[in-house]
Order: sequence, then C-alpha cells, then structure tokens
Amino acid sequence: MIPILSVSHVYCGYHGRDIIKNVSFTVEAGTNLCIIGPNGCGKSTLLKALAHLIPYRGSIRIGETEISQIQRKTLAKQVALLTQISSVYFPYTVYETVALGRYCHIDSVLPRLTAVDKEIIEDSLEKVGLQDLRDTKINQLSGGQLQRVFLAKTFAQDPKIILLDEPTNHLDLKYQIELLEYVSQWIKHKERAAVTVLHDLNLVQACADRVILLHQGESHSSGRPQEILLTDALEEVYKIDVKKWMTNVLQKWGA
Amino acid sequence: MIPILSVSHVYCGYHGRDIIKNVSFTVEAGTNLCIIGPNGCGKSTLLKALAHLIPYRGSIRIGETEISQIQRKTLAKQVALLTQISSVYFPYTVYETVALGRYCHIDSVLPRLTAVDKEIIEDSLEKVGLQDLRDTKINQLSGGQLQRVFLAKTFAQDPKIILLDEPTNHLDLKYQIELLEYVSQWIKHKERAAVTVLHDLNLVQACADRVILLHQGESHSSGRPQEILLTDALEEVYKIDVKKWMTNVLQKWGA
Amino acid sequence: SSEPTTVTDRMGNEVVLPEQVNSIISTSPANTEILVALGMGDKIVAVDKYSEGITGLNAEVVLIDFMNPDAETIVSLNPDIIIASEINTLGGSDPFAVLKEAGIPVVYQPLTDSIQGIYDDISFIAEITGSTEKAEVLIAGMQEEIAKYQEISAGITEKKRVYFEISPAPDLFTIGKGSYLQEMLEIVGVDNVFADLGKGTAISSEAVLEANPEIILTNVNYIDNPVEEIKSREGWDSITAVAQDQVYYIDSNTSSRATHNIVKALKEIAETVYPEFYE
Amino acid sequence: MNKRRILLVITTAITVMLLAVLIGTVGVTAADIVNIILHKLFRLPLRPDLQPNTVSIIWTLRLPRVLLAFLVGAALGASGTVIQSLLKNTLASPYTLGVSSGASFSAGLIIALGFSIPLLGNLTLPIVGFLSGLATVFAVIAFTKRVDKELSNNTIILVGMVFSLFVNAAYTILTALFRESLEGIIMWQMGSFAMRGWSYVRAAVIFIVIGLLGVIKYTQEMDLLSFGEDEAKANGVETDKVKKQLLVFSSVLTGSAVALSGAIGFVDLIAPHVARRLFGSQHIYVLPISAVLGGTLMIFSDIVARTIIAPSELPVGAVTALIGAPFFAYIYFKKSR
Amino acid sequence: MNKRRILLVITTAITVMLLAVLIGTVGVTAADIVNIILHKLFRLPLRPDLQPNTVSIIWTLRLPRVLLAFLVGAALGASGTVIQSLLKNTLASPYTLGVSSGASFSAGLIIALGFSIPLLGNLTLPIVGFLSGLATVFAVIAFTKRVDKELSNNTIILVGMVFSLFVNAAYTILTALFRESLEGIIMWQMGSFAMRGWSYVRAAVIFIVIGLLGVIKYTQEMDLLSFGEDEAKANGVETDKVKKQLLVFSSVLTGSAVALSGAIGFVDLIAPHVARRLFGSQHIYVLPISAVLGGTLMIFSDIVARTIIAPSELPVGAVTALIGAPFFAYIYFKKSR
Ligand SMILES: Nc1ncnc2c1ncn2[C@@H]1O[C@H](COP(=O)(O)OP(=O)(O)OP(=O)(O)O)[C@@H](O)[C@H]1O
Ligand SMILES: Nc1ncnc2c1ncn2[C@@H]1O[C@H](COP(=O)(O)OP(=O)(O)OP(=O)(O)O)[C@@H](O)[C@H]1O
Ligand SMILES: [Mg+2]
Ligand SMILES: [Mg+2]
Repeated sequence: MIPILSVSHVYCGYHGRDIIKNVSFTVEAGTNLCIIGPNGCGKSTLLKALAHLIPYRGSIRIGETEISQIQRKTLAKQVALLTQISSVYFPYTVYETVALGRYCHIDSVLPRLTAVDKEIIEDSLEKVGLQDLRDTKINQLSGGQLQRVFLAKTFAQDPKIILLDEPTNHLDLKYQIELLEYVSQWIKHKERAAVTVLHDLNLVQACADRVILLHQGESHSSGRPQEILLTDALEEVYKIDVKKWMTNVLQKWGA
Repeated sequence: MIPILSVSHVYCGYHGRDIIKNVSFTVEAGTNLCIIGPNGCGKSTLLKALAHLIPYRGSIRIGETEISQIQRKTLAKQVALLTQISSVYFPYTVYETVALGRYCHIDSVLPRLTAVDKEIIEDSLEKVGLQDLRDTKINQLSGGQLQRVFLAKTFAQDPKIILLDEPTNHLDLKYQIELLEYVSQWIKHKERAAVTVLHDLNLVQACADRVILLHQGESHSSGRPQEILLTDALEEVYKIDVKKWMTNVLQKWGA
Repeated sequence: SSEPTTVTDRMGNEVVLPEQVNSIISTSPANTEILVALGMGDKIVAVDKYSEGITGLNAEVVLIDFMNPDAETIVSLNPDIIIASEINTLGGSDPFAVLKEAGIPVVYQPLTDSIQGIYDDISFIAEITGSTEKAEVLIAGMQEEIAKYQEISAGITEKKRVYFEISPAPDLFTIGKGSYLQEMLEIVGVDNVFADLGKGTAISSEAVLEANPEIILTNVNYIDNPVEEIKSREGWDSITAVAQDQVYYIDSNTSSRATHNIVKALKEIAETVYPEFYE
Repeated sequence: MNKRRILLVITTAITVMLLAVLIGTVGVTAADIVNIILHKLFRLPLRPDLQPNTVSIIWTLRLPRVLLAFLVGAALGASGTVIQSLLKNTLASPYTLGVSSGASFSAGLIIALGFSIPLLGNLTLPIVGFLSGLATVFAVIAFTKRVDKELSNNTIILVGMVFSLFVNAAYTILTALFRESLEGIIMWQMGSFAMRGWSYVRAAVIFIVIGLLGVIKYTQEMDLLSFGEDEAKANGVETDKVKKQLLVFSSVLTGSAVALSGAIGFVDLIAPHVARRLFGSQHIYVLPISAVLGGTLMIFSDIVARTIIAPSELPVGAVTALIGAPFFAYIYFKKSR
Repeated sequence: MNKRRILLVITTAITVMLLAVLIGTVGVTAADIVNIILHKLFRLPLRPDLQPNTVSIIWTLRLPRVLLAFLVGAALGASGTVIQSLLKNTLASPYTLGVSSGASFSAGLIIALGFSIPLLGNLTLPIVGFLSGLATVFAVIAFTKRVDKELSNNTIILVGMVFSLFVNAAYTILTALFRESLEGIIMWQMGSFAMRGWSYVRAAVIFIVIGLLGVIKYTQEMDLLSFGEDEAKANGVETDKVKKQLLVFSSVLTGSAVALSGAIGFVDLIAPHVARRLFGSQHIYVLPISAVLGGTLMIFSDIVARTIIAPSELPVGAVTALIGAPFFAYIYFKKSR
C-alpha cells in the first residue's frame, strides 16, 4: 500500500526547544497507528505537528504534499485532530458544536449546512450517542459527554486522516469500545487512516494496526502491536513489567 | 469496622434538578470504594456533594458529623477531592501548586511552611514523580504531568478521605499502576479511606475494595468487586458484554 | 502696629487680613481686571493664565494655571493675600487650605450672576486692598452708563428677538434669566428668545430653528470665524437672522468677564442690535 | 423560537425609528414626514401649510440624526461583539484596543488647535479621528506581533490596554493644557448626534457598511475561535489572518462611530451580552442582532437625550447607559432569579 | 533571585521617595530636610539660615504630598492585584466594579452643588466620595448575590460593569447639566496630589492601612481561588466570605485613593502584571510588590507632574500612564523578544 502520511526526520517543540527529535514513520491507508509512551515523552507535541499547529523541521507529507504548503482549510479536509485538553468559552449547544466540524467543507461565508452536511453531523452524533443531548449547552455536560462532543466534531470534519489524542479519556467502557470499533470501521472505508495516542494498552491491543513507542521525544521502537507490547520494549521505557501486571489483572476476569 | 463516611438518602444536582437520587452507602476505614457507571450517570456530581461543593439533601456524615455543619477549612483536613477537569489561570510552578494543598493545615495568614509541611510536599511530589519538574510552570506541562500535579496537591492535603474523580486520566500506564498502589498503601495507614471514580474496569479490579455501580443517578448495585464486575450488572447498565470483551483482550496478552 | 483685622469674605470664610497688601495673587481674569482698575496692578505678583494680556500688569508677573497650581511656587512668591474665585473651589472645601496653613490669607469671590454682584465684587476687593474711594468712582461710572442705555431703550417699542450664543456647534449654549448678560440684554431693550431658560443652558438646534430669532449674537472667541460658522450650519438658512445676514460677534472679554468693563459690551450690543437708535 | 425573536427585534427597531422621526421640539405628523421625504427625494410638491422651518427641522436635522444614531449604534454593537468574542473577555471592547483614545486624542488636538483641512471641511474632525483611531489599532497589532508571534489574546489585550492608556494620557494632558477647549473636547467625547447633517450620514454609511461586511463574513471563524486557537486552526481557520482582519474591521466600525459622534460607551459592552442571552452563542445570529439592538438602543437614547430637558439636550452617551442598564439587568437576570 | 529583586524594588522605592522630597520649585539639601523634620517632630532648633518659607514648603506642602502619592499608588497597586486575580480578568480593576464612578458621581455632586458638611470641612469631598464608592460596590455585591448565589466571577464582572456604567452615566449627565462646574469636576477626576495637606495623609494612612491589612491576609486564598471556586472550596477556602471581604477591602483601598486624589488609572491595571512578571504567581509576593511598585510609580509621576511645566502642574493621572506605559512595555516584553 501507498503511505497516506509520511513523516521523516521531524523535529519540533516549544520556545525553540526540541521536544520531538528525529521521528520518522509512515501510515498506510486503512490502518490505525497507535502512539504510546510515558507522560511528557512528546505524543501530543507530535500530533500538533502533524496537524501543523506548531512549526516543525523535517518533512510531514500527505500523499505527495508537504503539510506546511497546504492552506489550513484544505488541510482540515484531510486531517482532523482531537486535542487532549479542550476549552469551552461560549455555551454552544451540542449540535452547534458538532456542526462546526463541517466548517472546512462549507464554501459560503454563511454557515449554511447542506443536506450532506446535516447527514454527516447526524451520523457523528449518533456514533457517540449524543442524539438526545443535541440541544443541551456544552457547559452543562459531564466530562465524558463533553469528550464525546469533541469526538463527534472531529468525525464531522470527515477527513482522510484522523489524529486522536487520548480519545478514550473520560469515556465509559461502552463508549471506549464503541469508539475504537468505529474508528476501525471508519478507516477501512475509502482512503483513510488514524493516528491514535493511547495510554490504555488493552485498547491498543484491541485497535492498533501498528504501534510506535515514543521515549523522550524519540521513537524507541515501532512495529505491529504484538512486536511492541509483548517484548521488553515496554519494560525498558516504562520500567515496570507490563505484561505481568496485565495478565494478573486480566486473570481476575477469567475466573 | 466503623464507617468513616456514611451517605444516606442523598439527593443533589444542578439548578434545582436532581441528578443523584436517593443514594446511600458507607465507607469503612482502610478501604477504597470505587464508583463506576456510564457517562453522565452522576459520578462527579456525587463526589462534589461528598466534598460539599454543591448543596445536597439527605445526610453525608464523616464519623458522626454532618459535613454541611463543618467549616470548610476543617472539612478540608478530612476530605480532599481531585476534580475531573482542572483549570489553570496563573502559571504557578509545580512546587507552588502542590504546596497549596497544605493550606488547610496552615494557621498563620502567611503561607509559612513548617518542616512537616515541606516533608509532606516532597513526599507527594515524589509519589507522582515530579521532583525534577518542581520549578516548571504548570502551563508548560503535558496532560499527564499536569494531572499528576493535581494528584500531588490532593495528597499534600493529607486528609482522611480522598475523593478521586478519574485520577488515571492522562496518566501513562506506569503512573496509573503506581498511583493505585500508592492509594492502596495510603489507605491502609491510619484511619483513612478513598472513594475513586474509574472507567477502566481493570483498574477497578486491581484496586477496589468495594464497588458501587451508578445508573442514571441511582445506585444500581454495590458490593465487592467480583460481585459487581462478574455478574450481569455491568451488562444491564452498559448494554455490552464486558466480560467477553475483557477475556478477548486478555488472550492477546496471554499468548 | 494695630491688631490684625478679620473679615468674612463673600463666601463666608473668615480671613485674617494682612497689615499691608503689597503683593497680591489673583486667580481669575475678572478679579485681575478689577484690581488693575483699582490701581493695584503693580502689586500683583501672579495671575491665572487667562489674565494674560490684561493691560496694567507688571511684565514679570507669574502666570499660573490655577486649576493645577504648583503650591510651592505660590508660597515662594510670598504673597500678602490671594484673591481667589469660587471657580477654584471644589465643593465648599477650601482648595487652598494648605496655603492658609503656610500662613497666606485667601479670600474667595463668588461667581457673579448679576450686575449688582459686580458692584459687590468691586467693593469687596476695594475693602481688602484699601481702595474704597476708587471703587466708588468706578461703580458710579458704571451706573451712569447703564442709566444712559436704559433711557434710550425705554423708547424702543419693537424689540428685536435675539439669540445670544456662548458656545458653538455642536454643543450650543445660550444664556437666560439669572445672568448678568440677560440683565444687559434687558437694559438695551433686546428680547432674548431664550430669556426664560436658566443662566447658562444647552440648547438644541431644533429649538433655535423653531424660535426663529431675528438677530444672532455670539461671543465665542475660540474658533476661527464664529459668525461664518453659524451661517454655514445645515438647516439654519431657514432662520430669519441667517437669511437676512444678521449674525454678529460681540467682544468676548468684555461680555464674558463680570467686571466694570461690561459697559463696553453693553455699548457694543446696543449699537449692533439697534444701530438706528445710536447714530 | 429564534424566528419569533428575530421578528420582535426587527419590529422594535422599526417602531423606534419611526417614533424618533416623529418626536421632537416641533410636532409633526407621519403624513408631513412622508410629504417632506417625497419632496426632497422626488421633487414632489410640498403641502403649502408646511413651514419652511419645519421642513428644515425634519429634513436637515431630524432625519439624518436618526439614521446616524442607528448606524453608530449598530457599528458599536457589532464591533463590541467581535472584539469580545475574539479576545474572550467580557470586559474587552474596541475601546480596549485604543480606537477611542486614538480618535479622542486627535479630535482633541483638532479642537484645541482649531484647524481644519480645507478639502475635508466639516468632516475634518471625523476623518482625522477615524484615521488616528485606526492607526492606534494598527500600532497595537504591530507591536503585539513583534513580541508574540502567535498574536495571543492575552498579549493583544495587554498591549491594547497599555497603548490605549498611553494615548489617553496624552489626550488628558492635551485637555489640561488647552483648557479653553476643554469643554468642547469633553462634550465631544461624551457623544452627541446633534448638528450632524447628511454629510455625516453619508460618511457613516460608507465606513460602517464596509466594516459590517468585513466582520459578518467571519461568523463561522468566530465560532471556531471561541474554542481556542489550536482548535480553530485544526478546523481550517487561518487564525492569524482572520484575527487581524476582525481587529481591523471592528476598528473601522468603532473608529467611524467614535469619529462621527464621540466616544459613546455601553452599547459595545452590553449589546453582545443581550444578544447572546436571547439568541445563544452562534455568531451568525449574535452579530447582526447585536448591531440591530445597538442601533435601536442608540435611537431610543437619542430620543430621550433630545426631548427630556428640551430645548436643551443631554449627552447621548450618558443616556444610553442610563436607559440601557436597567433594560440589560431585566433581560439578563430575568431567568436567573 | 527573588530576594535580590525584592531588595532592588525596595531600594528604588526609597530612592525615588528621597528624590521626591528634594526636588521642587525651592531647592533644598538633604540636611535641610532632616533639620526641618527633626524640628517639627522633636522641636529641635531650626538652623537660622532656613527661610520660614522653605520650612513651610517642605513641611506643609512637599512631605505630605510625597507620602500621599506613595499611599495612593500602593493602594491602587494592591487593589488592582486583588481584583484582577479574584475575577481572573486582565482588564478587571476596582474601577470595573464602580468604585470610581461612585466616588466621581458624588464628588461631582458636591462640586456642582457646592455644599460641604461642616464637621468634615476640607475632607467633605474625600469622605463622601469614599463612602459612595464603597456603596456602589456593596450594591454590586448585593445585586450579584441576588441573581447568582454562587457570586460567580462572570456575574460580578457583568453587574459591576453595568452598575459602573450606569453611575458613570449619571455622573456624565451631572457634568453636562452643571457646565460651570465641568472644569472643576474634570480636573478633580484627572487626579492630583496638589494642595493636599497632612489632613489628607492622616485620612489616607487610616483607610489604606486598614485596606492593606484586609487584603494581605488572604494571599493564600487568592492563590487557591485562581484554580477555580470548586478547587478552592475543596481546599478549605470559604470562597463566599473571602471573595466578599476581598471585594470590600480592595474597594476601601481604591475608594480612599480615588476620594483623596481623583480617579487615577493605569497603576491598578499595570502594577499587578509587572509584579507577576518579576515575581511569579504567588500572591504573598505579588501583592506587596504591586503595592510598592504602584507607590513608587506614583511618586515618580508626581515629581514629573509638578516640575515639568512649573509653576503649573500636569494632572498626575495622565503622567502616570505616560511614564508607566513605556516602562511596562520594557519590563514585560524584554524576555519575549
Ligand atoms: N453544571 C451542570 N449544569 C447542569 N447539568 C449538569 C452540570 N454538570 C453536569 N450536569 C449533568 O448532570 C449529569 C451528571 O453529570 P456528572 O458530571 O455527574 O456525570 P458523570 O457520571 O461524572 O459522567 P462522566 O463519566 O462523563 O464524568 C449529566 O447528565 C450532565 O449533563
Ligand atoms: N506549551 C508548552 N511549553 C513548553 N513546554 C511544553 C509545552 N507543552 C508541553 N511541553 C513539554 O513538552 C514535553 C512533551 O509534552 P507532550 O504534551 O507532547 O507530552 P505527551 O507525550 O503528550 O504527554 P502526556 O501523556 O502527559 O499527554 C513535556 O515535557 C512538556 O513539559
Ligand atoms: Mg499528551
Ligand atoms: Mg464525571
């Protein structure tokens, strides 16, 4: 397969200090790449660079095009990002918020939604189970409900590549599972791919096609999930015996 | 054992609408009560009532005393709450932020820290692995680092009862495990207890002494972890076969 | 030599007068003009900045902005007395209280709104500066002049309807009853279209158009060409005065300062409005 | 429900506007007014019983006044909304960025020095005021850009505040030094629609329409920006460009309002809150509604300003707050009780 | 590092204060000043070559003036810090809550009507001004409480804004109606330390010390409140009580400052930012440092105000911003470049 996203020798960070150092990888269409790594290793920073929210050195290409050469509105049709921490200033309703995801597809200066737009919005709302809350103000939601609003907004953007920064935070078990299933199903469809940051390695097990383990801003190792999760890589980075802990806990279920 | 926290027939909510309806339970010293339930079922609302951040009807007692009768500063020595969503307005340093947890123990109007205070702060910083970042401004942290700052601040408060609203959000695996181990160890010591809201049922398996399953603001069922997690209760509330999903994943680790 | 005399100034403050008045500070142009007329010009050491240009002052007189005076300068000038004005006071409180603490007597003159008030101003200044005789002559001279105009105006039957402007567009201001200007207009037999309003009132353009005066007078001196400005106002061409080119400027200093010099303004107004009676 | 409310807002606006033309020192009937307008626009014959005075009053004084009041109010309402939601600060208004201090300073200078640029004549004051208001904002943007490439809100606010306080200080010193003109300057600043003829209305229409078009096209971007810069960028907003344009066009709006009628406050701060209260958060509603509400409040205030102590007038800037504050308190807190 | 900076700030403050006593129309030496002070305080003999004039100038005019300037500046700096961090808004200041409009309104009323309360004499204006400033804030708190039990920041800000605009409008109308007093009112509002004797200093010391003590005891609570109401409550802060007290005491500070010397701006908005820039976020540093910085800036501005165009003065309120703005720009953006 052709890579839909190619990242090569990327450096980026804040205030002139590099957080991400020399990271390279490719994402093929139809796959979900999971990025894992300890807190502060640079996962969110990397995603920000992929969405061109921060400047970077090196090359990040979608198909053949460097993302820094693409207009934001065009880029937004290709790449959507769910950020790790979101802020709410005005109390938009759930529907209004999700509808904003369609912005990059609307050509008129007025926010006029076409039938297609509306269908996609409905679809996104349904996927995260927010149909009943559509007219609720987003400042009156629970943590998980709000997270789902932003997820729906990201899906409504209908991009080729979806970047999810800890999407399962605040979600209850059902929505965690459904979300990852939806993402799996979503990427199978047409020319799409996902890059997902996750801390829950069970979820990684369940959804990743490939895994990159970041460590202090560098790519420690990468490969198929089993190659990363079942080797010593995790222990080297996290300094705990992950596998043992997992099997211990999971045995309690197996009773 | 004597209950350290007794909640009986509590109703509470927002703008005059009840979210939590007729919830009762007790927490014994030395135990960790986990509250689980779908998004929006009222977990955070319940914790807010337990910390007396919102008014409630019914009774919430610490030992013999109704919490609404206790001065906030006295209450803060007994109960600490980690909220689900935190906000940062001024860029305090990590150390300054954690030190604020000592407020309820400081009697002078000046923030003068005693040796004991300092020791406890150091201890809390160490527990969440933030010693090296002590002088970093909190607006320059990663999501997981920031979550750990607030965790350390909660621990620095050194209460009898610790209320943790999704404490493992944003944390990497290592800190998730360490945190829950620390909480387990912490509650064993002296007259202490924890009430923890978690979505990750594996973590619940690992750390809960008792579990309450909330459903639409009411207590659906409660008991020892196995009594809740391995019965049909989960399926009734979440409408998915949790156990099957878990064992599926397990197999991947067990390979 | 003798006991210090205490007077109560016209605003009710008790003031201990100095034995001799050899150096005076005046804080308003009206007071300055009166002082000069009473022969005190060479004793004035400092005046407010609006008094600049009044003839009869020393060349080296210090100009001070009395809305924002530097107290240290005032003290260091060693004045025997300060003749201040109500305009300097803020709400009954005594703005120059610290100067009194520093040993300088301060008297306040109230804002004058009648011709009688001008007489009283002159008399009081004369009293504290010891020039009562000169004051009597000055006042008598004024009364004589005024009587002259009253006599002539008694014979005017068709009184001209006049609008007297003291502040230009867009914030029109005029005068009415309770002001010495209104008294002056009455003396020369002018019918002020806004006579019933207070002594200084904002007025809307619509109201002037509706009143439709025959003559417009203005004593505005701080814009380039006040007469032309009035004539060029949109819509004002329907006013008789403008249509018939009856808009005139009246000297600002003589008409806006409450001093003996108002008789000059009186003359100017009378001759402008009723040229036929003063040939 | 939104539709009914929109209708209500528009009906109120039209009613107040009609009222404003009817009410004044000289009583006229609606028929008179129609007759005068037709006469002036299409040379239809004037009814003989209409005094030329009355015609002048209606056509030269009252009509342009009402239109100007509406335009200025609308400009302030709209630009207040833009700045408030752009900077995410309840207390922010175009004045925070120095538009009004810039305009006031140069207006003060003109009034104090009493000069006028021959070609501009009557419009010297508004045009120079407008340009200096705009210049101040450009200076703020340029300086912000220099110290903070991201053009972040907090920096804009701080720089704007410092610049505007600085220019305001210069203005204060001016008024202190040129005290003969103090009254004129202060009265100008208090705001008034008195004695502004058709030339002002023409100037207002041009600038305010440009300004309104400049901001109305970015309602979606404002929605997105309210979720944060990063979020907006990720959704396809060229935040830098959009922010700069919104700052500039809202300054055009406020700048022309201030230049034409003085530094009238209140509307810019309050109209957006009322509009949000009534119509939710979406800027496609909030922005135009703020404009209409601002215009309506301004006309209404002007009616009061010029009739309540007739034949004098009150400064309309003060009346706006005096009437608007209780109205605001009612709307805004009705439901919270 | 903090210690060195504290030392620097304090040394600067003392230096500026000494300079202020030395500089003026009449030149004196430090020795003269010491002699005069000792004479006045301890009845030590005066050197015979000292003119009684000079003694008057130093003791009755210059000393109280410098002290008053420092106290007022400190009050504004401290209360600005409190309100800004309490309401979490860069643009918030005690003026936002109506302190100054309340004070200005009643000051305007007194000036316009020209009355004075016999017992208070000279201090009628400051005392009534102070009380009305405070009354406005109490009204804001009471109304906020009525519509929003939580006393949430946004409601406080909105209510404060509306009240203060309302009162300000009343004040504007006053100035428009009593145009003879306009100059006096405006000049009062621009702020000045001229002609304020020891009676003002005594009043200032009492109220400003009370105010400072009232706010300084809540530095930890302010730290906690900056993380949000809920967070602060959970940590043991009686947020309601603390917020109310902080609002009241900071209004005491601003109220006395405004009452004693007019509505001087800038310091309240800028001192906190500079203090934060230099000393981080903890209020135990930020609050006192803001006060000292505010006081220092005020003395320095007053030196300029009274010397630059002697024998007249500039309004100190304007000078403050004129000097302070470039200073702020330098401090604040030095590092960002
Ligand atoms: N401030 C608020 N005002 C009104 N309703 C609210 C508010 N906060 C929460 N709610 C509503 O109360 C219900 C319970 O919210 P709560 O935050 O307690 O849920 P939760 O169980 O913690 O959910 P999550 O797992 O998503 O955190 C939700 O339906 C939510 O919409
Ligand atoms: N705005 C910022 N300014 C300066 N440094 C920052 C900023 N944001 C993050 N950092 C630093 O960059 C590093 C990487 O942060 P990043 O948010 O990418 O981590 P992460 O891998 O996403 O961690 P987490 O799992 O906690 O979300 C951290 O050490 C953090 O302290
Ligand atoms: Mg992250
Ligand atoms: Mg929750």
